[in-house]
Amino acid sequence: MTDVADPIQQTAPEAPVSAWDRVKLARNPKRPHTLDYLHDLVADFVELHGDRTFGDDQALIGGIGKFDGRSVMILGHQKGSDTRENLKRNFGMARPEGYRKAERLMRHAEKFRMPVITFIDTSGADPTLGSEERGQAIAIAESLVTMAGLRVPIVATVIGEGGSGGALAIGVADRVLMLENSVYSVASPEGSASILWKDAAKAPEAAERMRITAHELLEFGIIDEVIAEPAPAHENARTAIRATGQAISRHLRELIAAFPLHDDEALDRLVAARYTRFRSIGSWQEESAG
Amino acid sequence: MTDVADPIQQTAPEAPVSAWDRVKLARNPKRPHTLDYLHDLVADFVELHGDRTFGDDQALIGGIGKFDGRSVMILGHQKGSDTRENLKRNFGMARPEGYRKAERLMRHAEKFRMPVITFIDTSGADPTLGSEERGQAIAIAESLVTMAGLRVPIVATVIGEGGSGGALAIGVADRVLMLENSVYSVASPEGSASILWKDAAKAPEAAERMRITAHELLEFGIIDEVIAEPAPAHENARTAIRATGQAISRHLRELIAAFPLHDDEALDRLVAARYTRFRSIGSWQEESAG
Amino acid sequence: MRGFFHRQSKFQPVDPDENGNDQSIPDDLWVKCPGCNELLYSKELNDNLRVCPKCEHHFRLRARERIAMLTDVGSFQEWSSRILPQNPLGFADGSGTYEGRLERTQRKSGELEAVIAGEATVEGKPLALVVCDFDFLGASMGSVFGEKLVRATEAAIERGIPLMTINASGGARMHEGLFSLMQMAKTVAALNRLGAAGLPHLSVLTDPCYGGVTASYATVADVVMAEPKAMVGFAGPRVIEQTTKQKLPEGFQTAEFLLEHGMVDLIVSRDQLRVMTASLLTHYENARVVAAEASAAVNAEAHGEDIVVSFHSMAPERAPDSAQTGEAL
Amino acid sequence: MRGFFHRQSKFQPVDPDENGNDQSIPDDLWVKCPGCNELLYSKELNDNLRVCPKCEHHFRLRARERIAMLTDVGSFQEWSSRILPQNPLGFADGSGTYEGRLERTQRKSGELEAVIAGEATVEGKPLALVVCDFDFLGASMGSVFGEKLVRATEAAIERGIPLMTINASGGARMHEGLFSLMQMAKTVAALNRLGAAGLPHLSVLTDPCYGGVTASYATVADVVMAEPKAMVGFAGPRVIEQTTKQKLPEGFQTAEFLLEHGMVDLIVSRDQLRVMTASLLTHYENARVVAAEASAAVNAEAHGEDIVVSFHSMAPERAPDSAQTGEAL
Ligand SMILES: [Zn+2]
Ligand SMILES: [Zn+2]
Repeated sequence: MTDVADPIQQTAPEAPVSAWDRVKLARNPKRPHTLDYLHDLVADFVELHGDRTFGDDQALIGGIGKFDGRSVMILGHQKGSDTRENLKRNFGMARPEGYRKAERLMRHAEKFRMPVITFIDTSGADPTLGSEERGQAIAIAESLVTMAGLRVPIVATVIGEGGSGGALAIGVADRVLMLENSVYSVASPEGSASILWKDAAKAPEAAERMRITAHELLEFGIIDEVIAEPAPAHENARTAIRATGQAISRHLRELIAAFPLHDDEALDRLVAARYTRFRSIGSWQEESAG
Repeated sequence: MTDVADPIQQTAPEAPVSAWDRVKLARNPKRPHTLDYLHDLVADFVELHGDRTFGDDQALIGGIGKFDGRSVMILGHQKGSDTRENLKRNFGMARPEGYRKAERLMRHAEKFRMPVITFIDTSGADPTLGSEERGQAIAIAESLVTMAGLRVPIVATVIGEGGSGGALAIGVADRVLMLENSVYSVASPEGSASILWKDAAKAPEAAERMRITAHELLEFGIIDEVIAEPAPAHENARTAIRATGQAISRHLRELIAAFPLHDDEALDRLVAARYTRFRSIGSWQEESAG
Repeated sequence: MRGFFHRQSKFQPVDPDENGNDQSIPDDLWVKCPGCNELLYSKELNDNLRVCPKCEHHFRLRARERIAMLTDVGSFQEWSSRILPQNPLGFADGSGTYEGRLERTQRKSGELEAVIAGEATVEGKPLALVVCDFDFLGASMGSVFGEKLVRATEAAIERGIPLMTINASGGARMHEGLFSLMQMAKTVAALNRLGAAGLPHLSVLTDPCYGGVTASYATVADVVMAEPKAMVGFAGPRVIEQTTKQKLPEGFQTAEFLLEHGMVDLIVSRDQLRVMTASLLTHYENARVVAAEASAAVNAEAHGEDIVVSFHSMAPERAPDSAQTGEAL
Repeated sequence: MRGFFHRQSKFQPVDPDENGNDQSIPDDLWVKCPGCNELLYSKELNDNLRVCPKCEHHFRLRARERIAMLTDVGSFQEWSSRILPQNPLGFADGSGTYEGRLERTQRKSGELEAVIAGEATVEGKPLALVVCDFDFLGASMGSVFGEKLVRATEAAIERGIPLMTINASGGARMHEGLFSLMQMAKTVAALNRLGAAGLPHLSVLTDPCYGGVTASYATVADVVMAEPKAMVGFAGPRVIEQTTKQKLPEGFQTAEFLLEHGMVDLIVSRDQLRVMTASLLTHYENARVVAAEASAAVNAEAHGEDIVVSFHSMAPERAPDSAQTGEAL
């Protein structure tokens, strides 16, 4: 989909790192989270709250800020780095209110022709009675609908855990990037292991078999770039954040050059290109009609 | 705004009827309500439920049906005719869920180029803790926003009580009609009396002074037509409903002739005409700049 | 309404050559109803669209059974039947390779994948149809599922016909990893295009419907219907109970629960689906076709002729609620 | 942040000629704070933007006080000041005619109507501004209110500048009957046009804000801010208690309650409003102007030059929440 020849992607860890190691790194509570990226990469951030129908979800935050000289809409799951903060942030597991806020802010971005930048960092959407009552499935689905048709460029980056529909809900982007020690999976390794191996303890094996690491997903063409972590991000946050900022900036500039924000016809092409991007993901064989 | 020379509007009651009499007629529990109009005027009605975020409000119903040979979206407050039904219908006082459903269905109508017909029959929006928590004000405001910009023709009819913002929330129409014994007011006569006279018992006087009857509002140019009730609608429902159907049909046909549903440019003009209609409502004096 | 389909064969015969087996249920068995524990004679059950005559429990159906019940006899033309799954991850688990699993499932279910797509008519009205088969790996959504749905959507756009999806799913096709998750975005994006073309998507949620299907195309349809008592949600009850240690209320995640919480448009019992579908299709066709024609006609009318309006029904003076079609429950 | 406005006069002097009185509060009085019951010296209170230094209670402000606090000195140009109310219903109640009531209110308040509209700059950025004056019949929304707001909106569109509304209201102007109600539709319709022109509407909800204002333009703004502890709702607490016999919870309908329920974007204390407004205006201007320019620049860049990205802040390694502007409460 995009140029994958950038040398940054060739960076491989010196010692072999297992998929399960990546999972542990992705979940390290000291790993930088969305607010850390905002702090280092974004100026004049104004957080905007609420879904206008029920609540304000602190597990999925959003607002307007200046990134690389441009005012953009930024959205991201927010995990805590300690228990107290994790309770406030619901461990980064967003509720329907969070996805509805995201959708509202994406429409806001579209109205004012602001690009959208998202940071994916969740083990999955909140699985509780309350979230089910208030339409967790529909909230995620509507966010997908909105992103699929949004007439501004979107760049998504998986910075830690990208888990299930709760991650994809802010991941239908023109470019999808992953940090080297992030993972992106259809279900958590534990969940996959209990479904497929009937044993949650097989999570390390599931992590390996499910192909959830950045380099594997790049090979599949599902993501567009791997952002190297010369040291794991929780050991050198500044470097990881800076590299992430550089990568997002590069992709955003490419997108804006190809699809200028003032050009309605170009924005039609942008949405069509995003369609083609996701339309083409899948793996099947086709028998010629007998 | 529209031709008001139709003879139907000249019909005056034989004996003078006070504004308070009208209020009592408008509130008569045996007066036909939205479902009665649907039953007589609409074929193949499919009720559509829910706001997709919280609940389904049975005080404001909606769905698709065939009216005068055309598939349209119909919305209306629904009062009960007895206590049991009124409890189910919350006495026709819609909650935020009701207004959000209305908004959802109006967007549905716009998507499929179906005209919208609304029946107004509420003493006002539900004034409870729950409705405030879930954003009653915003739900009403968003419905107004949607109606003001909706790219299909809208005909609204006040069939009983039109009370406050809860009524207007489905009343931002290209044509606003009123039955002769309906009322439309900024606050209930009792509410107005307690605010202005500090005495709810002055409701009859308030009803008179507030100019809430159909003929008065027609004179002000706020509504477009008065539908005669030779007998009060609760005494001869069939006649009232039929006359209402005829009036809605006439206005809808005029609107569709002037703003064909397949013609995007005409629909721009429709929205502009609706803007002009409401833009022009008001009463003020203007001093020339000294 | 019972016996609505008697004028067509109970179940439209499945071509036994295509998948190697006949899926119809033998008529001479006894079945215990999970709703009321009564023993039902399967002929009686089959004649009643596999709805329990005692308690109205809707038994699960195979995809081809649903197609037979819904569509006009002989009208169904299958699409994309030769798109076959493969193993992009090279996946294997305790029970062997994904390929092995697929082969066993294909043999057992008689289907090649978890959705059947095609074109049919309902009461003479054409539509594209995508139906989930829960017996195929829990109708999990993988690459083939997504591709068949997207192709059906694109074909619907090309032909200018509506799309109906009849959904049941346990969630994502885990064996295909992130390819599976991405089908959520892919299907929703295709359906955006259907909407832009002014064509409706009608969705029917049937028991059970969870995970990625519920959190993507199936719940953002123009009209979302559900079968009575169908279990529908994002996370399954077991996951929720394990995660939250919360006791879930009676009726949680049933279709009725969803209706009450504003998440579906209406509940349609199996014997009403055909007539409801036809009614909705007529309305959208009406809005599409009649609008333009009517505009022209009205133009003429507005310059002279009297307007004669006739309404369909003047019968009872007052309407009881229950007379309103679609006033579910 | 305290003393932020010291470089301008505490309150921008109101032209005493226009309405016949000077609205500034004398400096040598003692005022009891409704928040903490402390006696405050009014000079101290005025110096602190009329926010209690003890408990941060935000005292209500007159419209021109707000304009003075928010806008650059001398930048405010009033619009539509000669649109005057009249009595379309010929209304009179126990206390006499509406005209009489208006005249008394005008004399007492020093204003001709309940909103002041105009144009100003905030930190050099131009905007249209409409501010409610609660001392004028509870800033009830009548014909003049609606007309002035709509004209300000239309002027904003014409000039290509954003609109800010600072809202407080008891609800509809009852004396104008349905003319009053219709201002809800009228204002919202005008603001749709502002949005279509790509211009933002920023709304500030201040104490108290109820009824038609809350249920129309004020809550559907692009950004909805609220002052701390401002009471905001549709129906007033007294009406709700009378209707439902329900005891209302602590903090019901406060700005903080609204934030928690997802109804406002952020709570902004009075001393932060100016800087927050400037920040938001900069972002929208940026998006509007820079987007087009940047596209051109980037086009050049994309064909050759290295990309040098510099980010504003590399200071502390990890960000505490509280450092995020707008992370209210
Ligand atoms: Zn049974
Ligand atoms: Zn105080």
